[in-house]
Amino acid sequence: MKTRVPLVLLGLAALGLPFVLHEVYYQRVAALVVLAAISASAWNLVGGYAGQVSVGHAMFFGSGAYGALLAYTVLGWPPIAGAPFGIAAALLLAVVVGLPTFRLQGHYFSMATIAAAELIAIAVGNWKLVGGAAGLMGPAAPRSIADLSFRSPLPYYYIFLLVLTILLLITARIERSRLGFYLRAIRGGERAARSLGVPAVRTKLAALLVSAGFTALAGSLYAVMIGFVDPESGLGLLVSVQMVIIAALGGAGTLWGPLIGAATLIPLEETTNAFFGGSGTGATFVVYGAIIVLISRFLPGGIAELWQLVRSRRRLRAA
Amino acid sequence: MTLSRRTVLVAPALALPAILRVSAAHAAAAVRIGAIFPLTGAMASAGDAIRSGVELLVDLINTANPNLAPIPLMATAGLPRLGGAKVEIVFADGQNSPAVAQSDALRLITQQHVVALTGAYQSGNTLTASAVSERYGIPFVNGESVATNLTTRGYKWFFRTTPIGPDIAKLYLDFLASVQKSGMKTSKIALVHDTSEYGVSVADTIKKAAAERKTPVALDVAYTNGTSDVSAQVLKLKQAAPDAAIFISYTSDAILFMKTMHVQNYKPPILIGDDSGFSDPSFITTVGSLAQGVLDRSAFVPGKPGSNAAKINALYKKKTGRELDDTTARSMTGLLVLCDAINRAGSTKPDAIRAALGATDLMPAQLFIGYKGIKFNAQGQNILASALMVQLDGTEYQAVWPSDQASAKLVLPFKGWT
Amino acid sequence: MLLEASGIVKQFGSLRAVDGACLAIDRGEVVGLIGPNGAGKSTFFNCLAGEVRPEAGRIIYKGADITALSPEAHARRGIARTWQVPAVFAEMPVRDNVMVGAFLRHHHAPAARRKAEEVIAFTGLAQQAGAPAGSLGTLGRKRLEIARALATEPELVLLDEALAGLNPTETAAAIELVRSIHAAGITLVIVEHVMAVILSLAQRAVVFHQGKVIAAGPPAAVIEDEAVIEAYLGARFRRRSA
Amino acid sequence: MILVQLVADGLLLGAVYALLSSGLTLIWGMMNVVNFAHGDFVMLAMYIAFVAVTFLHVGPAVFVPLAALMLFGLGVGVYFALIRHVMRGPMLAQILSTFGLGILLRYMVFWVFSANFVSLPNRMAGGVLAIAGLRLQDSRLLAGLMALLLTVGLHLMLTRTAFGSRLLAVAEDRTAAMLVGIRPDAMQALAWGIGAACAGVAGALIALFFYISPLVGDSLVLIAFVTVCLGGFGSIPGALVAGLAIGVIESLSAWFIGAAWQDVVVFALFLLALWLRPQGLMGKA
Repeated sequence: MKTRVPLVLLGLAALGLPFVLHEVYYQRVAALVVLAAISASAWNLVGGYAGQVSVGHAMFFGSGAYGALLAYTVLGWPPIAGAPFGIAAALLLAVVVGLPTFRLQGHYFSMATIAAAELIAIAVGNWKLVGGAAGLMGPAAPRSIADLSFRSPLPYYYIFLLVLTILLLITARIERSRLGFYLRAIRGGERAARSLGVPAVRTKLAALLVSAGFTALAGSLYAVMIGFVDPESGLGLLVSVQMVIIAALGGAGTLWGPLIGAATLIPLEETTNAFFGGSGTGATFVVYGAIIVLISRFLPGGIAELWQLVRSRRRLRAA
Repeated sequence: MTLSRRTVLVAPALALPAILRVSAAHAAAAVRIGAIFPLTGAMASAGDAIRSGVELLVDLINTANPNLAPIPLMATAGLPRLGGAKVEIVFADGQNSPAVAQSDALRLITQQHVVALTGAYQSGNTLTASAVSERYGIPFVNGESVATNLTTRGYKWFFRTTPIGPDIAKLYLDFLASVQKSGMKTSKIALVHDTSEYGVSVADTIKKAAAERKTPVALDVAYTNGTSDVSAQVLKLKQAAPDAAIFISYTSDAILFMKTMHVQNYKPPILIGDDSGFSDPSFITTVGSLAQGVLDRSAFVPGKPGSNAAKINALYKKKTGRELDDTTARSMTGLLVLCDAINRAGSTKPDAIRAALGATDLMPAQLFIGYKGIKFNAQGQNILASALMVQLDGTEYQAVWPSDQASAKLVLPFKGWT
Repeated sequence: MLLEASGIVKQFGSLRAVDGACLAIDRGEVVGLIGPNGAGKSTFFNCLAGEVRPEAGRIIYKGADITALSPEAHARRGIARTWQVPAVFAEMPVRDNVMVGAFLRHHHAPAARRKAEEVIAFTGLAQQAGAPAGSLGTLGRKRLEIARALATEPELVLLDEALAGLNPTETAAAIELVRSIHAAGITLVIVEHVMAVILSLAQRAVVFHQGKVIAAGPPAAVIEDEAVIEAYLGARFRRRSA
Repeated sequence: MILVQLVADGLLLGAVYALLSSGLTLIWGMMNVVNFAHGDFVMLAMYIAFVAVTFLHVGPAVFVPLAALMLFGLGVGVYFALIRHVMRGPMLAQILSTFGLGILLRYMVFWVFSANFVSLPNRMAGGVLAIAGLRLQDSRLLAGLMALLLTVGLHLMLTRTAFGSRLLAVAEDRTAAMLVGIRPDAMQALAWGIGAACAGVAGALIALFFYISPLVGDSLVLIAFVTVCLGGFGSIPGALVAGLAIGVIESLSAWFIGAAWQDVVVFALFLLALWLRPQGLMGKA
């Protein structure tokens, strides 16, 4: 198995990264990269493999984030203990929103998911019981280790890494299984897929359930780390767009694409913000926007395409 | 093959420290303070104004300005108790994201080695950024966020100079009561507010306070920030015909409301804007001519020539071409209090700064803002924070109430446009 | 009787595309559906495949009513189809395309892969098995469609103009392929424009005209039928045979 | 009476949505590309109007055509520099590229003009037409009129002219169009130019009565997307009908339910409509 070696090296690099990045800020960026990779990978199951471009995944992310902080504010539990509630809510939402919208094609599906997520965001913003517009706060100071409130980003990094590893293993498993083939077949052409016996709605729903569950978990982890969520930061349109952008930038529908996207975009965001943010000129986003445009212009399949280009060129040379 | 795959994945992450380290150039002996404000995104217009104000204030601190003598640190160049050390502000853009503001705080503390933080405008951003400073034991002085829960977290390192919800509600109700005494009816109050954290929290405190005084709010119109049309909201007001309407709106909506009220030819007898949108200089330049006589809650008025406020306003206007607005003045005051405390501490050690902040006791005469002074309670809230009612006349707001601080006479009813 | 459709009606707006068509197919038959453009044969075909749900009529397959079942349920029951405009999954390799079909009866990847390889060899696609389906030419795509359909291990295969757009050499090769499928015991329904194909492949031809079946029988006999020639075949067939 | 005024206001607002949507739906329908930068095109046009009024002291008769012309150029430029290349990629690449373009445009303007809100002088908004107790702003009526004209014009162009049938031919089947001698690139570049020019007209007219800021596109464009989708992608009359419907629904729900919930009502009805008609009100199945 020649692919095992780079995988082991990658794993070791991920585990050892904090020892290279010994400054806490870089460690935080690394943690944010892994967190973004989790939600983008989760989105990738539906948006990438199945080609159903959801722009409403914030509803699942927000479920997780709100689940965690509601467990704290209402029940006084450690926020992470609320993750199961958040995941359960996300699964329920996935069924309620997924079943009617999956019959929509292409851009109609995208628009419907945007509308559903915005609807939920506005409703939560107007709903005092779940914090309303003010949002929800985590524990101001850790009461016990279970609150997962650390000064160092390292514990978060390793927790996130563990979740990401599990998600990537599941994704790799799905990729090689019947479900993975069915998802790609649906992307390739839903009518043709159904004529081959692919139960399209059930297949998409299965992918959406896994996707929603992990997106919600990412939301819970986000809330635990940041200690605050409000409708915009938990359920806003940009939360969904971020997942789409990261996966598409890295290479949607590939195992490593979302990870590549997160490892590119998050440091890019942080670097441009650190460099230009203070200037007040908006240069942060000029650079950010320009890079997205350039990548989409020259690598429409995402950065993962670069790797394929290199490989095919090498094959050409070998031939 | 193995090499290239690894490189593709890890290279961006590894390159980051090298890139960032370049930016961490150190200036010798200066006292570095981190300032997080929304410099991009939907709140950038406010952040931009604040940024200019902060730059102005730091210039004034770092140079000798004897004509501003009553204000701390003005007469001397730099911080005298630290050997004239200059203050250096490291700005960071909190955007519209609590997570970004938190990253900013961490970066400023651990990379830029700031001795204290100020900011971060949106309450959510202030909340997450100050959580970092609390963990690192770095003082954080906030001059402008109004969410009540910021000072109820039991934080040791967080201080706030601005008036908050209950102060604001009291101001409005006292003002309306005094207008009523002068013979104008004010019992029917309408609230118009957006559904942001700011709009809802201020509206709720006003509603609560009004109910306690047995003059419950008669009409409550909530709308979404950034809406594209407010005709229906204005029609509601027009039909209910309240004695006084209080708007709690950000700039874009405030502009839209004035334009729409003009179209519908509707003028409430008393029109009060709650700071933010109505204080934004853009509000005056865009719809000032439709909003003559609008009342605004503000802690800042340029006032009589020769006053601290007038001088600071003149300097700000010279720098930016615009009037100094209340929010910026409040943020500047937060920073001034912080610099004053660092100077009195005579040290940049966090504990010393915190002790000095706790001992802060500034008089109104030492400020350029209309607070009754600065004195923090155990929670870090300024107990002398207050605001006044100002009224737009031409392109400038004048203090009109309470009468002891007034620089012009209150003119009612609301004139609007001609 | 493998499949029996009776009284099928399908309306599109004001157009009655299929108007009470009936058809019965025996196990092991090769049936050709012919008729001029707009005769309703494609819509009827789509009703058989479950792609279009008729407004009236019943389709009985192996004794069960499948009229209202979804396309995927048709596939599960052993009815496979190809598409007039090839609908291969362009980004997936040829082998993976076929595996999608094979997964219907083989839930685990290794078994599905074995089945796929078998079908790929049978359809003569072994050379291109690793290439993306999008890189195939017309013949390759048609073969792949057939391979995918066969991988679902059907009893009845519906071929929608599987031979259109091929040159004479390719057509001959494709006819060979269809023959071998039939030889493997699979019942076939073919919609085809090219009469030569129907003549050489089908045991029975069914002629559609204005949504109705106007003639049925051995192809050679059908094309002699005066009504058929008048209704449709005349000009076209004479031109083709000329 | 209030009800009549509410409906009138809703129709005028709806006309704004229709105006915003016309260019979007053209590009969407002709090329199946969602232009996420559309709101920023509109924003650019608003700044063109602002600059023209502030520095050249001209009126709408000059700056509306000016904005249309400049945006036309931008649209053609964007097509050749960017869209032509990403169209070959997956749908996600299109989302990525126009989204990135939007951010880029927005913050380039931000850099030049800062985040501050500006506005055209209030006199440019025109007077108020008061008939039978109704109060309607002249500039909004003008915008409504233009929305109608644009819709009719675009519709006629697509259905009645040779140019329109060529455009539709390219949209239907690029290769086949090429075979009959149509140059798809030129056609699609023109479609982008016209789509952007519509955004130019919309922005310049909306600037008359709206505020202007680098991020103004955000508050306008989301509902425009809903409008286009509800009308059916590519259906120009559909966008008009959907725009007017949404405007009236917003106005009425702001009155009867509360403005805080008006978007919830719109999104909920939109989802319901899609559920009943998955291809939009006037889209092709």
